[in-house]
Amino acid sequence: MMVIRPICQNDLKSLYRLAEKTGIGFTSLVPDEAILQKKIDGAVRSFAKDNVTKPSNEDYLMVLEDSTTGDIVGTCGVLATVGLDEPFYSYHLGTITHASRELGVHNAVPTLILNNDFTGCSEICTLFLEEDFRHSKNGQLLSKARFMFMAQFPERFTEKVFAEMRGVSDENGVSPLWESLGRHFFSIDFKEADELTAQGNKQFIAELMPNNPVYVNLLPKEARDVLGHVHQNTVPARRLLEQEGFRYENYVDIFDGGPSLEARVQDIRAVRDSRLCLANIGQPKGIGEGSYYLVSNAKVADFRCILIQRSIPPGSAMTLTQEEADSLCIITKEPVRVVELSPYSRG
Amino acid sequence: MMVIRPICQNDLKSLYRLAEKTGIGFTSLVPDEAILQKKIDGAVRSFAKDNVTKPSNEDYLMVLEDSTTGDIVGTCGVLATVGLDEPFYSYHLGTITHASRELGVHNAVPTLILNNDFTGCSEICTLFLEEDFRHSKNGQLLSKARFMFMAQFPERFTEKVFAEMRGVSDENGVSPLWESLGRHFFSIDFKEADELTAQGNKQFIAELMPNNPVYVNLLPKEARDVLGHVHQNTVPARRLLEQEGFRYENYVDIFDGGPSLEARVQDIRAVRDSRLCLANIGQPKGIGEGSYYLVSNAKVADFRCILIQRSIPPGSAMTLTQEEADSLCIITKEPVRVVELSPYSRG
Amino acid sequence: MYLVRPVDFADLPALERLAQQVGIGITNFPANRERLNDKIASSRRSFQTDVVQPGDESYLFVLVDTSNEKIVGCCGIDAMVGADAPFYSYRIDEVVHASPQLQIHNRIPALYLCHDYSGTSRLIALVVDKAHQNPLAMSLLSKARLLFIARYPERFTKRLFAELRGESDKQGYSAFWDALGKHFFSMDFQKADYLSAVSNKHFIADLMPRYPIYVPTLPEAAQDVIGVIHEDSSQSADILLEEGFEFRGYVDIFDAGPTIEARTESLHTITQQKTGKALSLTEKSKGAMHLISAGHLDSFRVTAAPAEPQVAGLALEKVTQEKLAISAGHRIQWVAL
Amino acid sequence: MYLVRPVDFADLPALERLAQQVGIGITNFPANRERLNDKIASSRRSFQTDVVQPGDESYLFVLVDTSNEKIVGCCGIDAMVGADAPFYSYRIDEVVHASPQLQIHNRIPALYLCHDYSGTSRLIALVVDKAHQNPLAMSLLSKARLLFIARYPERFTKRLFAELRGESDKQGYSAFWDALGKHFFSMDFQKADYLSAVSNKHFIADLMPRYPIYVPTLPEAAQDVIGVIHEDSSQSADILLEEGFEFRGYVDIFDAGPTIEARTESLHTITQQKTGKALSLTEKSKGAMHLISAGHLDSFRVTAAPAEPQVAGLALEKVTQEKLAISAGHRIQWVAL
Repeated sequence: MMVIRPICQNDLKSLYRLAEKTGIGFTSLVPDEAILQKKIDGAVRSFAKDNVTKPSNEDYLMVLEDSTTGDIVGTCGVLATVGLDEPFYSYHLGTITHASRELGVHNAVPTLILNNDFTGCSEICTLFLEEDFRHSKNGQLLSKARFMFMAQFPERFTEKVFAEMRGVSDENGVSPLWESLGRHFFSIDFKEADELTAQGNKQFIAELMPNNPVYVNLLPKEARDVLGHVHQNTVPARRLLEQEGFRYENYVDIFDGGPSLEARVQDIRAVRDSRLCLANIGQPKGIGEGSYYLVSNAKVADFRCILIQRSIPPGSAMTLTQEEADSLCIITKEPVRVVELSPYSRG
Repeated sequence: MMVIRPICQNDLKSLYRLAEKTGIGFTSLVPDEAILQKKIDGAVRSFAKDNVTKPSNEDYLMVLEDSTTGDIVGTCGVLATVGLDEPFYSYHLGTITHASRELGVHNAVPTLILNNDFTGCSEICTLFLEEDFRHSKNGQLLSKARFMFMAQFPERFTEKVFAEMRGVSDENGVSPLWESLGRHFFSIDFKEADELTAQGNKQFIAELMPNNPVYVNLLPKEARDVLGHVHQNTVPARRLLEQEGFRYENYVDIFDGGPSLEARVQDIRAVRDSRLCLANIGQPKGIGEGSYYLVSNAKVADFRCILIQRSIPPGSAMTLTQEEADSLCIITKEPVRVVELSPYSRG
Repeated sequence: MYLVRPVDFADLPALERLAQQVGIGITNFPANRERLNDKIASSRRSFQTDVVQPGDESYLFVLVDTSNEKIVGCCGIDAMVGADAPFYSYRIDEVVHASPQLQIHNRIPALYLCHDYSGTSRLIALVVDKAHQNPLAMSLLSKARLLFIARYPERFTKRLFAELRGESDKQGYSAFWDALGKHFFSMDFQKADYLSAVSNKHFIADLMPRYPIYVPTLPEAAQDVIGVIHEDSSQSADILLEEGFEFRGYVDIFDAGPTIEARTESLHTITQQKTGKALSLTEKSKGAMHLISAGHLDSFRVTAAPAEPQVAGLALEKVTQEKLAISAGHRIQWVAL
Repeated sequence: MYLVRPVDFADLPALERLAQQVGIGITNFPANRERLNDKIASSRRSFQTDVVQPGDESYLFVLVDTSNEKIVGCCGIDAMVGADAPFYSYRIDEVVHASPQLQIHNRIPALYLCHDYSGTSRLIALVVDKAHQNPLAMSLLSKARLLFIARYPERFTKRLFAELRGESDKQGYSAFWDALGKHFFSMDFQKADYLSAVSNKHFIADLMPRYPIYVPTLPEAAQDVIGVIHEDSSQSADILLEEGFEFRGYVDIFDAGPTIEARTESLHTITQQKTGKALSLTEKSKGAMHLISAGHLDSFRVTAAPAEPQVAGLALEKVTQEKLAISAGHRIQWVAL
């Protein structure tokens, strides 16, 4: 059975192995033991806090474990807040209108405005699934388990949550936006800039990035065309978030122009539609057929989330198999949270 | 019976009478016959277009008529797009982070950034109800009838729609934001600036307003405190829109700092939950008790919307009284759109 | 022999012919009869008005080929630009962005829209018929203005500037316009250029970018022409640069042609010019070439001729005296060429 | 009698005492023993180094009361600021916003963060013991620097500036800081001032506002002190203004005190100073007051004394010659006071 759980100190090697497989451009997971250990320490500390009333510097990093083998095959995370230690930068794609009534000219000029608007906001991040496990809805489990955690513990996150999506670059890692814009100011390579950012070193952005708005209409077409667009490999991930209610609100990455998607936590479909019920352990009917459901427990440090299939929609009580209950770390009559895996599996 | 319908050429006198009652600060309805006649002409033209595939310069101005007396007692409207003839300005409340790791100082400074980001976007506006008729849920009918029209004709509006809310000012019309900011650049009174804007004259904003971001932390407290806040008289209107799913996304009015609320049309509760059904004319059960419902027809030029009360939720067919059907300008078997008046009247 | 004198209404057909020859890129000399007539009228008024401080006066001079009394050139001075509508330029400022940690120190030039030349006197439109573009005619026409300024300093500001035509090809294609202005004006260079000459310039404030433009983000072809002089203007540019005009980082908002400026008091012609009595040169053609002016305001005349400075004044040939409509003993102004 | 000479390590206690007397608001003279010792070391190095063009040298001079050999004042010159970290100032620029239709024409001053003085020589910290703040001592100390610059022009830039202390009260409260800096630095004026003196100044880039500040949006108390000199600095300010320093619209980023600048070549002391031979003054105390310097680099000395210019040189009293450690025939430099 595939189970989502908080990362723990024993997972360093597995996490390193995953990090090695992510490749360039995946800045939140780099194969560097010291950095990864720090990440694990932070996550362990975050899940251990049991009296959180408002989000601060927590990093909820989780892993997807194949419980039959004990292998870690994926990871996902939520940062309670970004930008409070190091500034968090983005470009806002705005509009400036220039009009001359006299000449009948009216131009709505798009502009890129450097900002730190996401400062203090929760971010979902670090989603990675091993290639061999990209089947059986593992990807959806990995991505949406976070929403189950957020639904259960909304006080640990901000009202709004966002996700940065990888922007367009070619097979050599060349980003059209970077070539037309960032390069002129940073005097370093996209890759190098990306790595510095990954290491939490953002001082250089404040130092080197111009403050004034950039007129988008002056950028070459290939740069304009990638603003707000995701890398082709990221199209499915974007669609998945959009189905959950995430929206592109004109914020893009300052390097590659990839979109940020945002949602109010309470408006995320999996949060809004999920409900608590009490678990019964027994022989559920219609198991292994029908619709898929995410089921999680209501615990912080022992958070678990799994995927089940039922032909009959769960009611106010939820019957789970012993294996399912064990995977969820619950006993009978403990509360579980349940939601349809995707918006289409409901009524 | 109270009926929402498109404004027509005969309504000039009634509209003028309403405009006289709006008072200062209500810039979209001023008692000036020429301006009002132009507005009516525009609305009549807009409702007469029957082949609209995308929003352009339409102005859908509707009135609330008391069908027993024939009096016009309220008005509401939707602009298909703003900012395409005259620039449409707003301030975006953003964040700039200044941090020195060395000194352990981290400041997230809010900034006001002048923009025309709503250019080309649909706006709901011009909501006014006579004081004597502020009862019996007439206000809700007036406001939400627009969503029924938008639900029926989404192609006539943009994906996102917004509303500007009146900001804070005192009994003498003094706006704290204006006094601290606008006054320095405009060298005229708030009232005068407001009137110029009402007359569609916005050239002076481009000419006089500074382009650079304004640091909010440098403004006096009384100015900071009103950013994104509505006038006390507007609190109910704001709550009503928020219940429908409208959100404050950090855009404020450049003069008084009043918030703009926005929503995707498809996410508005009244749009999302409304459904089409076929009308039966007869003797409906449970009339005049139970929940309230908005019912509209599916016509453009002859658009109508009324409020009904039923103790039994309408099903896939909808039984209406002859009077209701007449008010809706429909005959039996014609489609009508129905939705619960408020989110709390359902399930 | 050449003579420079204030323009008159009778010169209109000749001016129109000259303007057509010039073509695009000299915004203050449009080939529009009505507009040219207005310019002549304004110039006449300016020469005839009593002035205590510079205002909206505009002085136009013509270059006459005295062999046939034909008009073969034109130039002028605006007493002060920006009195009605602001006068726009781009100022090239460098923004410094440095990261000590990465050992990067970038100086990034950016174009800032400004009206720093508003309220300043401007030399306008030096236009000379192709057949007469020789150094003598060009220098005479250009420097005649400076003699006028030296003579009537109260009519001009202490700072003086001139716009040099920027790089564009025969078809009027400007790489700079193409990369920048076009996106904001939604019209071609010719039209913007023309409107700028004939309209109230208000459309510039309405349509121009309000934020600085970082030069490195422009296409290279556009970067390459910033501050570059059109080859047709290089001769007149050289005359002004030798006079002491300097480039201080300002360029034209349309074609990025350089703006050059000077303090009037430090210009060569103005510091070197002398006034004194006209004397008669006894030996023919003896003496070095001089610019010599005579006459008050609308009878102001300048010519270039051999002359000999003497203790009592400047000795001129008879023919020169005739051209200037003076005789020995008259008060004149001169400078060695 | 007073004498100005380069600082030495033995002067540390005296400097520390002076710094404590000065208090807040003179960022380049902090009451920090270690830091002052560094400054002395740097000055010693600077006087002893061969320099072909200005770099990070910093020259400190002390004012000695020769009656008791006590240090009663201090001043200095930085050869070039901004070599390591940029030197920040606010430039006051006016932005023009006009609406012809409404007949409104606003000129709005705005503060732009800049490093326009990076790469320029700076006069630093004129500090004089209260009991010795007389015109003679102040002039001697201030102008001694200019004589040094005249003597070693290759060690300094052609442009020279000085920062004048801005308005703040006895408790160090600055209305300008309170309205602006405080919001960005999250610390009090004293601390920022101190950090600016002792740290690498990198925090300024990190924390300062990046967008211009529109002056009319500041509280009036803050607007009122922009470019205003602290009364304690008015005497030293007057000396520099009389020398030819000018205010060009730059103010300090912390307290908005004015920055004044000049081209070294145009300063009174520098244009008027002469070099020549020391002669002996026969009659006692005859002659006008002069500043007289002698000695090379770290033995450079300046004093103020009566002296008489003669064709062969400057005639000095015996006692003056002794103070300067010269005798008749030595090469000296002087200027009338």
